[in-house]
Amino acid sequence: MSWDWQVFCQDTITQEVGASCFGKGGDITYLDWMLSAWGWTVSVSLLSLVVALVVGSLIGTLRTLEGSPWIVRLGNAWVEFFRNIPLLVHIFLWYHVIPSIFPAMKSLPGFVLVVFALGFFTSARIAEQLRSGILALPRGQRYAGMAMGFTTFQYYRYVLLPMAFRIIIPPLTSETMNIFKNSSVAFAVSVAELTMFAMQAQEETSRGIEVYLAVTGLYVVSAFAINRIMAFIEQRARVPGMIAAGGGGH
Amino acid sequence: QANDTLAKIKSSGAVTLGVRESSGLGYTLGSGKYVGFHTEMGERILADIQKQLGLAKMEIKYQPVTSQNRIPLVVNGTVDIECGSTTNNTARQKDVAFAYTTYVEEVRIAVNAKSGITGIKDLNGKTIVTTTGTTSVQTLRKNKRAEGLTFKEIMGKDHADSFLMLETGRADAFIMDGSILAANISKSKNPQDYKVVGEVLSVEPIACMLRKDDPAFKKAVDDSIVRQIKDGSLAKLYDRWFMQPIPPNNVKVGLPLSEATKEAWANPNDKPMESYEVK
Amino acid sequence: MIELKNVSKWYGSFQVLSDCSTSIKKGEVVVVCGPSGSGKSTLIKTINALEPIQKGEIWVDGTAVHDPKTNLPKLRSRVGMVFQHFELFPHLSVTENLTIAQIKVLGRSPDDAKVRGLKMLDRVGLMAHKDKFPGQLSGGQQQRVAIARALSMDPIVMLFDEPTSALDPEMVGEVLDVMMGLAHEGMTMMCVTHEMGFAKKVSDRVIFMDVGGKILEDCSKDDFFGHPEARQPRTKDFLNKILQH
Amino acid sequence: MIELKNVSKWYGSFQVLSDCSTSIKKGEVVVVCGPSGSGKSTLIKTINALEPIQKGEIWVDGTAVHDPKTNLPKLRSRVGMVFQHFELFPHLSVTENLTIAQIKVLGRSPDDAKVRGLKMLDRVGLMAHKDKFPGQLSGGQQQRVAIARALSMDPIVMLFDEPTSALDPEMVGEVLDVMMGLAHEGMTMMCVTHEMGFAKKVSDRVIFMDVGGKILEDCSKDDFFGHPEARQPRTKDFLNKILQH
Amino acid sequence: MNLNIDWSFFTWELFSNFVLKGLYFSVILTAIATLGGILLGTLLALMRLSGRRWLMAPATVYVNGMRSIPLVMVILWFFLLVPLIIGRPIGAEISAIITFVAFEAAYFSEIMRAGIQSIPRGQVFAGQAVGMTYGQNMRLVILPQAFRNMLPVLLTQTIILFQDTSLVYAIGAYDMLKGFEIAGKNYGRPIEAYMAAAVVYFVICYALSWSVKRLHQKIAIIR
Ligand SMILES: Nc1ncnc2c1ncn2[C@@H]1O[C@H](COP(=O)(O)OP(=O)(O)OP(=O)(O)O)[C@@H](O)[C@H]1O
Ligand SMILES: Nc1ncnc2c1ncn2[C@@H]1O[C@H](COP(=O)(O)OP(=O)(O)OP(=O)(O)O)[C@@H](O)[C@H]1O
Ligand SMILES: [Mg+2]
Ligand SMILES: [Mg+2]
Repeated sequence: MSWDWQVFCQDTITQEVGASCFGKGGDITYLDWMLSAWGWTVSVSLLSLVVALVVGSLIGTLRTLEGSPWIVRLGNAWVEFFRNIPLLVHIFLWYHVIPSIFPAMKSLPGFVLVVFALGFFTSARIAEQLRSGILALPRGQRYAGMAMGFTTFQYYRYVLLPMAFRIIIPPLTSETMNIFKNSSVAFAVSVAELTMFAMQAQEETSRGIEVYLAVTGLYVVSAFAINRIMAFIEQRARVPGMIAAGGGGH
Repeated sequence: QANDTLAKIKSSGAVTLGVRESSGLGYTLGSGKYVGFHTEMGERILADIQKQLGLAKMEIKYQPVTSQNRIPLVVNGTVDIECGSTTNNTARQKDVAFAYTTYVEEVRIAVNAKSGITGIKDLNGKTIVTTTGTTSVQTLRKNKRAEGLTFKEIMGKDHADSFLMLETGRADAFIMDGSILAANISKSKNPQDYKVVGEVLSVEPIACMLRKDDPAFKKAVDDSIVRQIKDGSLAKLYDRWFMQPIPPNNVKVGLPLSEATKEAWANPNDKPMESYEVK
Repeated sequence: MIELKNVSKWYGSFQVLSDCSTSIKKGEVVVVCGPSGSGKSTLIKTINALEPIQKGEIWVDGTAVHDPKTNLPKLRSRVGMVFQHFELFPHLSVTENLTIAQIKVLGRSPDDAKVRGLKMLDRVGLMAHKDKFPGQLSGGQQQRVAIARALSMDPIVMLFDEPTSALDPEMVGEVLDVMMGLAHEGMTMMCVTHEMGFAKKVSDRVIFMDVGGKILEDCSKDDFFGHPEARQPRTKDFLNKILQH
Repeated sequence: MIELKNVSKWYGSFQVLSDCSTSIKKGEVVVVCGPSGSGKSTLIKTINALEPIQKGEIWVDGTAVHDPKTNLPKLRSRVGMVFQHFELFPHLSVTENLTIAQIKVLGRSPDDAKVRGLKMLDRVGLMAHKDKFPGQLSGGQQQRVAIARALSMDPIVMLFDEPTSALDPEMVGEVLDVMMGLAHEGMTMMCVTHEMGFAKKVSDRVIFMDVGGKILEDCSKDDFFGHPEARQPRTKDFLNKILQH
Repeated sequence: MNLNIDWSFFTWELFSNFVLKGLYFSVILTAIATLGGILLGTLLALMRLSGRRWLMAPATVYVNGMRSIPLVMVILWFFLLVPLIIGRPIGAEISAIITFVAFEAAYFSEIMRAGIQSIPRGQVFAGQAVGMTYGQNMRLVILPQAFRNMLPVLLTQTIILFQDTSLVYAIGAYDMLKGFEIAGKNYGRPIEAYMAAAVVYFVICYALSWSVKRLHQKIAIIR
């Protein structure tokens, strides 16, 4: 097969290669389109990440509360529900099934829906990680916080969570990278992100290899950027005098 | 020579047929059974080739393909001949060859019967669904520009998904190949609720796809197609898959043979989509 | 100051504390010793309700600890506690370790908290290390910071749970010195330890616990060390073992 | 039996051992002590090459440990080692702990290995626990199993790295008793410990190390404890601290 | 509610025609990719922990590279490019198996690396001190413990893997989800098909995690 990188300069309607690879006056080229698709991918991923972090932290924390078995059970149910059903199936149920039961959901744009679905799906995994992070801390830390007179909220806020988050930064990094990759399911609810672009553009231009190569490249760039950001955070959050977190041993 | 499919079939006694798992022209019944108008036509082409090669036994391997992988699969030799629902266009002709056109697809509009929409001009301000990874999106875009319409465009993951959006009222119209619209409507819970309306938005020749630069194989395939047209067996096949009840549900698709397809059969050719005019 | 009445506690069906009663007056120093697993840590943790009890009553300075309606965070803020493994907050600097609870729990202003915290840090002789993190200190230094942290809350009583047993032998002295200073100043203290030297020098009373969570001995230091003939056989056996080498 | 000649070791630019020399004869018992971080553990680990050295020579029973061509697994199988934290294999039963190295390293038959292993287990008085897992034993019992594990390899010398410092005070005695028995039978032993009672009773020589990995003292037990005036000021200071309480 | 769910189409015959084959493939793929991934991943983890640059560098590049690319792209690229390189087509199933093992190895390697690092250094010394070679020490002492400790995380990864088998659609192979999807499409009952898929997935994954939890309780190291 021969290469034809000119495809990205083609106009999306006339299929003609223009003088510039960026369209003018309302016309768009495949390059324009791909960049905007990348923008959607990044938006979906980052917003889902926010949802996942907020919900995941909450659920993960609730699951470690002592003396509240019902809250713990609720948290477990959340994790099992979102962990054991594939993301694509979740999206489908939320997009097609739930709205026919609650018609109000129908007006929800696909974008919002996928942000929540992907966010909740990932929150189950983050909750699991945070829980093990908290449980990895010596029991004495919890006691120490209580003994200082902190309320439950306070000792989580000031004592347990700061260390637990530091401990789980490595798996959290993998999860943030995963969110970028998983964001491709957004095409199933009509968000014009990279995977949809790839499927559509390769069909229209018949230059599948070039299109997929470019899209793969953008995914790798995004995941790698997230990886570097997390490495930076890990660096900044490092506590002086501690060997890399998690090495506790006994 | 590397590109001698006939020799390859003769020496290996096997051939790989690319088929679709769920489209208007070919689908699966599960457990490795593939059926449909184009699938069965492909089998007949291969039977003719077996006769031509004088093989006592020839095994047909079925390889399900998707719109993403069908071209690379043909190019890299995994699939010898693909008879699914692939549009013959100039861009693709750079990579692969096409047999004579055996079906001409018309892109049309399906709507809810009670919606009152009768054509493309009624779509102004409405929400329209098409399927990701199909050329209908392009058609839609062209029409949008030509007629100065504004409408909201959403895309289904696959045809069933798109149709579901029409069914659940998320979209007002589903723009897609006529055969797919007909198949989906016929399978739906209340087929009378939907209808295909308005003008033909574009026409696309659908043909079996072969490796490039293999004239002997292409000739064998084309010859078989011409034979099937001439002796009327292709028309009978069409009737069987579009006008009679078909598995798995035993309902009729009910899509009569179009003028465009009749014309293609009358003058067998492998012209790409670009040389067709929307009438 | 502290009053335990028939305290019992179970983990499931396993009894860790059996009917423990004792009472500690203001200014008294009490040492708790006994074999591993005898419930010493559990006993001391029940006093600020880090471990709930199932039976009995515990009173600290007139507050009913066993009462579910008691405001536990408030009670705990008045009881200082020092753990075997120090349990400083590793992500906070020494100064932050000393001030955070004063600010968030007692509601002191950051400046007041800092003044008070650094005064206590100075008392344990670690002023030079105020900006370090716990991981950068030796065990003995960490334990002294932990004591300063507890003191900066102005506790009415201090609880120690084997404060020297995780330390290098050379550093044990540093911490014991600080504790002796506290005792001489009249702080009410309850201390789980096997440092018999410390017990002999500064304690007023010794409590000996045996497996099953029973208090076997509860007598003055002089009786405990001076009259072995009056002790239970189990106590004598234990003392022999730990004083032998 | 063991010969160290001008051994030096660095972690990056940080020197942990400076020019250490000593020699241990067959049947001798040598105690190593000194402040934390002075390189005691490192020194003892260089003897069976668990820590490589950058300068100097180490000879064990005629084998050049520092030589890159030496078959280290073979050498190590002849040197028994007991760690502070026992380091039994937690996923294996006591019997398996005792036999696995005999089978896999020495190539003994499982039956022979078991006979030998159980004999050693009996020697440390734990026959009743042969089918338990390490996690089901107390610290003192675990350490005795660790000693039995080392002994079952028929070592020519035993190395101990603070074998009692992770133990409950009550259990220290059990382990020291086993070690004394070994010493009296004439086993060559090198032992990092702060148990001065043990040193006084059974050691032949005492080595004192100071921070920076220097050997400050290397003299007979009688000189070390009996003639404080002849000792370095640092040594006196250290002894004062750890004997005080 | 305009859903009017209709389960009548969902017969055993349909299930065995469409779903069983996909389920079979999903299970086989998951099993092989888990076993192969753990083996290869352990090897990669050992390379990364070896302390030798020439072993660490390639392993690190491999692991990070694989983890940056979406799995579906890896599947597609492997399937499309390998025939061009070796000059002969490979089947979608074989291709999927090789790709999954290669891809999952990157993830399993990170898990095993964490597991190995969580073993106290003293255990490594203890193994060496009784004269074990590097290989014996790993095989008899370190890896058995690392594996036991990491069992719950390995399980989570296996569940993800089981769900990810649906990505083989990209190369025309056929897993359980695809089976439900096609059945739903060809019978015009996508909603019912997806709901059934959700239930079946949940039951399988939940049963898996439950049984591994039991197993973990059984073989967990007593501490
Ligand atoms: N959370 C728990 N669940 C069940 N049993 C427990 C729990 N915590 C402690 N125990 C048991 O309660 C008993 C008393 O424990 P405690 O820690 O109070 O003993 P201790 O006297 O402080 O011993 P040590 O000297 O080892 O610190 C022990 O047998 C212990 O195994
Ligand atoms: N892997 C390492 N990298 C860098 N420095 C190290 C490493 N291991 C040990 N050290 C340093 O080498 C010095 C000597 O350590 P070593 O463990 O031998 O001391 P020690 O005398 O046994 O102390 P302790 O009584 O605390 O066991 C210490 O300052 C320690 O911080
Ligand atoms: Mg205790
Ligand atoms: Mg040491």
